[in-house]
Amino acid sequence: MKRCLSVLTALAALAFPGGASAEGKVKIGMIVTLSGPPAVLGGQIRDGFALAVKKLGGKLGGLDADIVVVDDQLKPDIAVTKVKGLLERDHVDFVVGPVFSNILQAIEKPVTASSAFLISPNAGTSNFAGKQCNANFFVTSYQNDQVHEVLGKYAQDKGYKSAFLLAPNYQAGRDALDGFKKQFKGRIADEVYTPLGQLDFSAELAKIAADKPDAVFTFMPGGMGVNLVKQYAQAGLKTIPFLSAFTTDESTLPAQKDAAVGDLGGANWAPDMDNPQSKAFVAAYEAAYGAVPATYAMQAYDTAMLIDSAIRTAGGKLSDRDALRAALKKGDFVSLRGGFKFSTNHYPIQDFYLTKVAKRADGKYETEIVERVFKDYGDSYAKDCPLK
Amino acid sequence: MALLLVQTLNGLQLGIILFLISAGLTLVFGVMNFVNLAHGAQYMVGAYLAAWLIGLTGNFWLGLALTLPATLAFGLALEALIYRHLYNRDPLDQILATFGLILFIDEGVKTIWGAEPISVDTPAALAGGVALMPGLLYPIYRLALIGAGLAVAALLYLIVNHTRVGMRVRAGASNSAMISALGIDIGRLFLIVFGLGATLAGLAGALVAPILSVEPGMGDSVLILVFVVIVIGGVGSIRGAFLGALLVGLIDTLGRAFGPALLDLAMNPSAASQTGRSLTPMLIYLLMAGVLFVRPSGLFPVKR
Amino acid sequence: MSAILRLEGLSKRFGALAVSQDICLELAPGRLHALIGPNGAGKTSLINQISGALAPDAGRIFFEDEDVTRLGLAQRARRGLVRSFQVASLFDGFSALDNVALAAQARAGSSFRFFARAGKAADLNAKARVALDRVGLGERVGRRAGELSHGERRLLEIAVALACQPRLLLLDEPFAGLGVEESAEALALLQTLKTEVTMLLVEHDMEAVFALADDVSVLVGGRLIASGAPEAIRQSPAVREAYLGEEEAA
Amino acid sequence: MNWRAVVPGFGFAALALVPLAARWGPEAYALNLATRALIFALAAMSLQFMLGCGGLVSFGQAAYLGLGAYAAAILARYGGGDLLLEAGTAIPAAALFAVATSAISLRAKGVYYIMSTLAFGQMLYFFFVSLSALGGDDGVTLDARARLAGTDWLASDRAFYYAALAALALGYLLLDRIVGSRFGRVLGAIRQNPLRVRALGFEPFRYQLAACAISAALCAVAGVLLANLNSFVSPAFMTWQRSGDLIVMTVLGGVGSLGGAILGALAYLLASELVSTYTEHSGLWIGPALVLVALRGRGLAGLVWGGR
Repeated sequence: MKRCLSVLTALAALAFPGGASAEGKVKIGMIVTLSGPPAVLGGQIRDGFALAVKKLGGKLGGLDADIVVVDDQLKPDIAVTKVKGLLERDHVDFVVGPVFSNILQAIEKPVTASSAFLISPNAGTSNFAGKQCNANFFVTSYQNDQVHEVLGKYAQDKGYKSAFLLAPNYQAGRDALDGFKKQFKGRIADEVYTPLGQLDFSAELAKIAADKPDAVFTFMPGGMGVNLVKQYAQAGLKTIPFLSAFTTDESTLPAQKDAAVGDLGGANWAPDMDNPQSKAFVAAYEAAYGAVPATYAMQAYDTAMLIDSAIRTAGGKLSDRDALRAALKKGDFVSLRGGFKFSTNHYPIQDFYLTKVAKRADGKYETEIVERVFKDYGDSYAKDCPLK
Repeated sequence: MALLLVQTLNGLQLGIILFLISAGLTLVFGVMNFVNLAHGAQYMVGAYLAAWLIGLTGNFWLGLALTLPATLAFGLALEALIYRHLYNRDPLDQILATFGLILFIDEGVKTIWGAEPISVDTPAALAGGVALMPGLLYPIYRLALIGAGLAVAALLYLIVNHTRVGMRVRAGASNSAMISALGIDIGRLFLIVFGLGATLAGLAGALVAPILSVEPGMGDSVLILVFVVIVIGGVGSIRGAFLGALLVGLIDTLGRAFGPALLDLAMNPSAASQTGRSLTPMLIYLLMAGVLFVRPSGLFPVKR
Repeated sequence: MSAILRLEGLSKRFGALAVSQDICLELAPGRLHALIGPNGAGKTSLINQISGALAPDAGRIFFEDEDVTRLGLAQRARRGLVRSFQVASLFDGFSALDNVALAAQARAGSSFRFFARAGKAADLNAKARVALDRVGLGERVGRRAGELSHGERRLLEIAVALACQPRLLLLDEPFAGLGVEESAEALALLQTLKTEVTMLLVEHDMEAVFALADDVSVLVGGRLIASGAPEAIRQSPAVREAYLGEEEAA
Repeated sequence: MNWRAVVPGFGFAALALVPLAARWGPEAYALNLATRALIFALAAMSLQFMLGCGGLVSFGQAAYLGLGAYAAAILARYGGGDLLLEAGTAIPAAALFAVATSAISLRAKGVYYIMSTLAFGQMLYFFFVSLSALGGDDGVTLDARARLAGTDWLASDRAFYYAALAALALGYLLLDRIVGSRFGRVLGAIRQNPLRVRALGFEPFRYQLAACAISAALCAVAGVLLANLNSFVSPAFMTWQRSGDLIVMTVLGGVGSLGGAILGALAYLLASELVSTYTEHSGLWIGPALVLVALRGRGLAGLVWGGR
């Protein structure tokens, strides 16, 4: 036991290198998922953020930026410990993350109760958009339902009579189908929930073929999406329009390739967005990381730009939290998606587009904007938020 | 009726994939009494090697042919470095070691090939599909997969039941004390069984690469299904693994396809969809618990 | 008085091998009955069926006039039908005392006690010491069973069986692997024990069998070919041919 | 007094000093990490009782952790957020679940037993994933930490650490007594030689069933504490990988030793945290380390105490 005690002491000394943040420096703690299959999403966020900081000369708002990246392993209790480490050991001024909503649920309270701001570059759940909104919590992506609403609206406008809905059986999956149904008033041919992590969709595909709906809507992130899209094409079902969210994006397209071409999605941005800052970003990202950026990277880049603008507006004084909060809320930066402003609940108000998968001239795949579906669209939960 | 046929075919095909992975593991369990949690990781390595080699050679068949010796070599390397030293040890040490291996291999493939899912194109000769029901093409590759799986099953059956090696393997599975009594070189037999298991796992990984995405951790979820198959079929029994895999494949697929509709008949729709959602993913575990309740050593136990 | 154990037409097959064929046997209380037979005659299989470790394919087993055929090993043990094992099968991680105390505990029926230290249970330890003294292991109480010599382990096996307070003790080759001196000690022990408890002794050592047994039965190829007083068995031509003859010739 | 009693005493005394040491460092982080380690030590110890002392390799232990956590979450939601009440609910719930499922699992032996515990664990996992009322996969947030006998002492991280330490110490004393009791002696005997135990007149099934219930109850307490530590509960607490983690902690510490399970849990969690601070590829380091410990055998307790 004596020996193990000395081991513990040594471990403790190693685990707490810490130190207060020095003057003229801003510390960013980033918590994203970097293990398991979803690691690719966490990687995009890390890289998108790093690209912005590099462009700003290693500074944010004129202060030297020190970025600590930790992996939440997609385990909520581990995420809480990691976040406490960022706050107490590394004394970060901003926590950027996470990728997934269940991690957000776990870390929102510890971060917002501390002296740091929490900025989510991806997860944006409805509870924190409504009653439980928080002055120290900002979202630079969107409220989760909105992307599904885009596709529901499109299906409705297009006059589809019936839709077949398919999602994994977990909270985000159920929310996705609800979001779609909020806008789509046609007949629901069938609503199928698959176990999380299901690999083979042939049973569901046969059902789709039997039901003959006007359109299929699905939410099938990560590897599940890769499998579904390939199998959908192999089953010869591509005559039925395939509407999906987080199923075909730049993180999955390298694996889906031709099978996904023509599939429709909803997003707040696509790599072919026609503005100079976006074009420069896509080119720089591809040069640096050899992959086409998805919205994850775009939102992380915007997050860095938001922090940069806020520190600048607040005069570089990180200790003045109220000034910093007001500056963040202004959202006074040049977003890659063009227009960007925060609603009262600190979720964005922005445009949403219908996107379509295309093969580029250089052989790579990306989503491209087809049409704008919502303009300056805020989420419907903001009215429940007590913030003004 | 056509739908039922297609769904049965789907179940069969899932079962065949599960069989290819289970066949090797059930022998490793049965003959060597070795709890190998890393078998799923070896399947994943097979898929990655296939994707890499097919990409490198630009030819599906050549890539597939190269994958088999590569996975065999990988498996034998693991055997020589780690497994060999754990054969007569507490199963808990085996669990600890192979759990550690999963962590290492998952992280390793991510470091080498990246975290993005990668995919393999269907070979041109097997592209396209046949219309088994209106509106749905059944991919020829999947039919070929079922055929290949049945061929492997038949081959294994011949090897295990009609060769000297097979006789020893069977003897080992039913009573490991007996093989040493018969003067058989256990080290060599274990090496053969393990090599066979590793190659089969690698083959399964390579064959599914064109229909499933190849990604880190893909072996972990499959591993649990494979355990279910082995336990239902009876540890150490190829026949059990085959029938267990088909049973799991069919029940899972048909349950997903027709379960909700059946529940709709029995209760009001909203309660049915709630129940269906919770019940479907549990179906095969319920099946397994049921089998264990009635036959605690699986459906086709090897006589001990 | 009626038989303490009665076997009626007991049969058991392992595939093609018939280990017990229609065995009928009665054991009188207060006597030592020996079961002999060549290797592979099915002696241990028969003990396994009597004790409940193995279910017979056909036939019935009565213990003190109760049909115990369908009862498990543990249920028969609780009724006093206790066995020792051929391959000394002790709890090697436990001390000799604990091995025997556990048997006493089984008899006392007080095992769902979660807090009191079992090692300090005076009543169980006292009973265990008596049994250990009885077999001559009084000096070895604190030793772990795994550290005892082969002969000591055989004696401990008997002590464990005694602590179960058997009404019928099934002894499976207690003399196997013992040296000359140890055999003599064990023989003396069984001589005194046979006055207290009814025993069914399965044994290879013919000298021991004819020195101890009141009755002898002969099992060959799963069949009971003879049963009677030791002298009669020794003289029986059938037995001599089937079994004893071979040994004398060898 | 012998060293077997002194060593745990020193161990717990040293753990009691951790919050004092933490005041010089990043306190909330250090306390959170240390408290989580203690909670997992409790869970690993409950598994050790079954696995090391009873010979039952359960691959579904995380289910009990999750049951405890959800019991706390449900009570907290309906205003019953008192630690004693939560534990008082979680314990019978987990014990009941353990008895019901083990009654089936225990019919199977060896690998079959391991796998059937896994199956029941997976069933419970999928149940909570599809339970929308409690947030499904997203989990559910507890508004506040539980009260303790009506007081809000536990709101302080330091007090909560001591509550976890007290639970661990009590659990240790309890299990240590049970292992040495008449019941524990039968259980240990079953692990060594089940056939012999039956020949003595014991029915192993009843003892193993009771052991499963005790283990589940203790693990559920760990679940209650885990829920309150993070003010958050989700099905991720009960994945099969979590059960694997618990087995790793137990085996890492040394099979059969209650103290070893504590040591294993602390070592595994602290090492994982430490390694992941320095590299994103922690699996490349932790994995081989586990393999090496397994090849050596007997776990860390073997290294420290030199054998079982």
